[in-house]
Amino acid sequence: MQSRWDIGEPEPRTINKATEQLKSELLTLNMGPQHPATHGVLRIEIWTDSEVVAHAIPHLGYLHRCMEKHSENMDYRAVIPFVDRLDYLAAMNMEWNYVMAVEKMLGTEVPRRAELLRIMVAELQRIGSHLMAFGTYALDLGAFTPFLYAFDYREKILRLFEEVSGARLLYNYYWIGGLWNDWTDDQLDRVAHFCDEMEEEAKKYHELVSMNKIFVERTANVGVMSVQDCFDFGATGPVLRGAGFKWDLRKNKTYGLYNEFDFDIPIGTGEQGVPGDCWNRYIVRMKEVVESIKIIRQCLEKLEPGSVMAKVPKIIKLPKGEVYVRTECPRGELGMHLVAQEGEKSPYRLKVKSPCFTHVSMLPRVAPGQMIADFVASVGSIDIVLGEVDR
Amino acid sequence: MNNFNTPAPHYETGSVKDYFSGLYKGITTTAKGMWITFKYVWAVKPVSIEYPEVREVLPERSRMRLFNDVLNCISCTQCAMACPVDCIYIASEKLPEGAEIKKTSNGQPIRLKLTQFVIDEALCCYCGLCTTVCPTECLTHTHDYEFSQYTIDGMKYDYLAPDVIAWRDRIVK
Amino acid sequence: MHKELVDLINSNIPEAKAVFNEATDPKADASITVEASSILKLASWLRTNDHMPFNVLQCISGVDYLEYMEVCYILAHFDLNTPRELILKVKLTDRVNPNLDSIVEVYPAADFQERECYDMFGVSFNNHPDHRRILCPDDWKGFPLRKDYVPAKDYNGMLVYPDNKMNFEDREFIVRQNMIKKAQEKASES
Amino acid sequence: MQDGVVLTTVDEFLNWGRKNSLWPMTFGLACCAIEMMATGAAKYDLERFGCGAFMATPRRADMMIVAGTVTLKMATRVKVLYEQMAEPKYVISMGSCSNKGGPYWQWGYHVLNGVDEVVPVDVYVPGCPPRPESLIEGVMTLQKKIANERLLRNKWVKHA
Repeated sequence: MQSRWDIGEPEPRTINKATEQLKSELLTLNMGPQHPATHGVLRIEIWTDSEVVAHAIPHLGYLHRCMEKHSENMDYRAVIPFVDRLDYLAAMNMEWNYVMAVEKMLGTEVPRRAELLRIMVAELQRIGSHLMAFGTYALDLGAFTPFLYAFDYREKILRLFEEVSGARLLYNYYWIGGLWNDWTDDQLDRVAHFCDEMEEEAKKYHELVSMNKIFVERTANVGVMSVQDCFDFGATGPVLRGAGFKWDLRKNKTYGLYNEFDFDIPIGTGEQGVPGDCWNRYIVRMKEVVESIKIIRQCLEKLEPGSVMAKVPKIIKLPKGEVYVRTECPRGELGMHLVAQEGEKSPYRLKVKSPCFTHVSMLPRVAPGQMIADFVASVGSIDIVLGEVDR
Repeated sequence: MNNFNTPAPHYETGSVKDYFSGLYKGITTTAKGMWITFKYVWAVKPVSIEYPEVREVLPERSRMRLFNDVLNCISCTQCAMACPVDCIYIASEKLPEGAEIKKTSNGQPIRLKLTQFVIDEALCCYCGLCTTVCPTECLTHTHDYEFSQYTIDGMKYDYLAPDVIAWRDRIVK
Repeated sequence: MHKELVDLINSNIPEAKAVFNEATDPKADASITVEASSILKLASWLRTNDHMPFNVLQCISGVDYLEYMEVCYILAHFDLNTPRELILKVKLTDRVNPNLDSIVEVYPAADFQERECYDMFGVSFNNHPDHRRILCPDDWKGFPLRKDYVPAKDYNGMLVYPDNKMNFEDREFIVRQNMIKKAQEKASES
Repeated sequence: MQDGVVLTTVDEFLNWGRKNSLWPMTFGLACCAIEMMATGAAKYDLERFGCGAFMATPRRADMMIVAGTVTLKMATRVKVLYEQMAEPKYVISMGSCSNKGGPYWQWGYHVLNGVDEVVPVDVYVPGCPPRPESLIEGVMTLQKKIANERLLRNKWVKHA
């Protein structure tokens, strides 16, 4: 006899006429100024079509501290603390760029030991900044322990900087004409010791996070930015190198004494996923940490005693003219356009070309078609620091 | 699927083999990561510093609160001009004619009588530019960082006040 | 590099009237000044030509020289064997409503840079996709980075310069005020 | 009710419980946020004071550490976030920028001189950025302030 469950071929689902006319609409979400995943005060207005991002509009300016207006009213030395506060995770690189611009106009000859120490300190700061990027990126994707590991090693770098310059985060250590004070041999040994520890640590991070299946699932093939996109939007640094274009100012337009060092430039080769996705940008940063360790070691060998500060006039007055200086910062290529008037104590105009500013402008092109969780991963992968975006 | 021409998210649906290899890889890589963290139970000395009981010794050049040893100050206002934030307020007046000229510790004559020396620590950005231009090295950064206040005016330090001068023997060697 | 580029520009786009201005000091950078109206045509030519292409727009920085305003387009060529960079200047004389053509179709990077140039200097860019202020709030009055900008005392209810925080009673003693007063007296006597 | 022994001990007990579980809100604005994260990390552990759990939403937070420069565009958001927090709520202003405008007070046309223009501040922590230890000392001064609060007595005793 026919069983109770045997009702033959079930009819297809019927759509009620009334629901035919129901119009669905886009929902606006505010990944607002206060949001754990926006690395600061960046507000992204996301128009979502049921969990898929239709389009995203970044709103900036929540940390606009009018640094360029300040630099027009301060004398040349007093601008350095404000340049520190641009990208507060890589303060040394910011100072170096500004100081190099002023020295280029002033024509001072920086002693060799200062030039070598500048490279060493900038590379140490690059490791610290990449550690921060690694820690917060893992935090964005839900893993809390890498954040603690990264900050444990960042504290070691901050301790070294505090012994030399006096501050933990914003140093005012690069001066026009050299450095504020010198490294003693004991501190240099500790740097060498730190490099050895950091090498093992980088391997450990590789096992802990880079090869973790969940991390790879969340970041491979997500937020792909091709090389052409990067050229369109002027993206530089780990974003451009993650897309597979071997462009690093330390090699292509050498400044300082970088031509005496041999290190190679890691690019996104697409081990996991496609070159240009979040994972490749992340792995380029991790490989850069290893390269920076190489540079620091070579720097320690090349160091020989000498003075650290060149002779600089008491009140600095630059000749009339303008200069645009670019350096390779952990987040990308920072450029400073310094315009100086004859006989004035303060810069006439200082425009800072910030790499993160261009990276944020790429988000509207990456966002459509991503799930919100993937969008959080791509925002985290371009490693934004809002002090530099909003200046 | 959606009528706002938002591109659908692309997900490649793997085969059954991918499913199981993904499952295996997921378990092994997470286990390897957890093993690394588990080793910290016995392999690593604890990192954290119990702050109120254990205080880390600050390095010698550490730039915390400012202190001005007013006995050595020749009120030359170099620091007020070098400060990028203008948070140092100095006032001095002529010494009366007959007064004897005192000397600072490193022998410079004090020709002006310092009447006001106030630093607004709430504005100060602790950059250290003032301590480098001070000719008599009387303005220095001390190492005490524990001075949070309930009111904002508590942070304007008048270095001529007796209780602030009293710090002198603790700070000036 | 600059002279060669100036001849190339003048031959390909005559109305650009490119002028090579020598660096005023051997240590400073040289630049090229171009006609304001031809900026869009020049940008598309600069990006696509095969003699001296520039495939990346680094930044657009405005400079206010009080008599005229200058917008510097800083371009770069990301290429492993011939890296180049160029400062392209455009002079704008009228300060009330200076405007330029937007080059967002050629360099999408110009989108944010132009909005910042508008926000800070008031240079409006026609047919820009999203012509809003980028750093200051949308209802901000005045263009902050102009030399004659006077900052507003308060902004919808919030005091930017509250008196009790300006340490006025300490500032009477401040050295700079005395120096400025002395300078003014000397100026008024002479 | 009078201001007797019973109410005082109950108040003290509640204050003891509240001061040892101050949950801060993740509200990092600028450089001080990095020092706040360093305080939350392993070396200078804020968790030992019961306030390590950084809450993302203001609803579940008791304390707001304003860490960084409060610009005018952000000030209205700070006010909204403060109002969304549940009573009793406390504010620590961390760093010179949120105390009194810091390095940006003179020429910063877009910077609010001091966060106490928009939210009532309990403790000001000086420094630019303050060391993690000085932030912990700031949290301890806030705990001292909470320890002798009179929340119950103010509410029930007529002539408090």
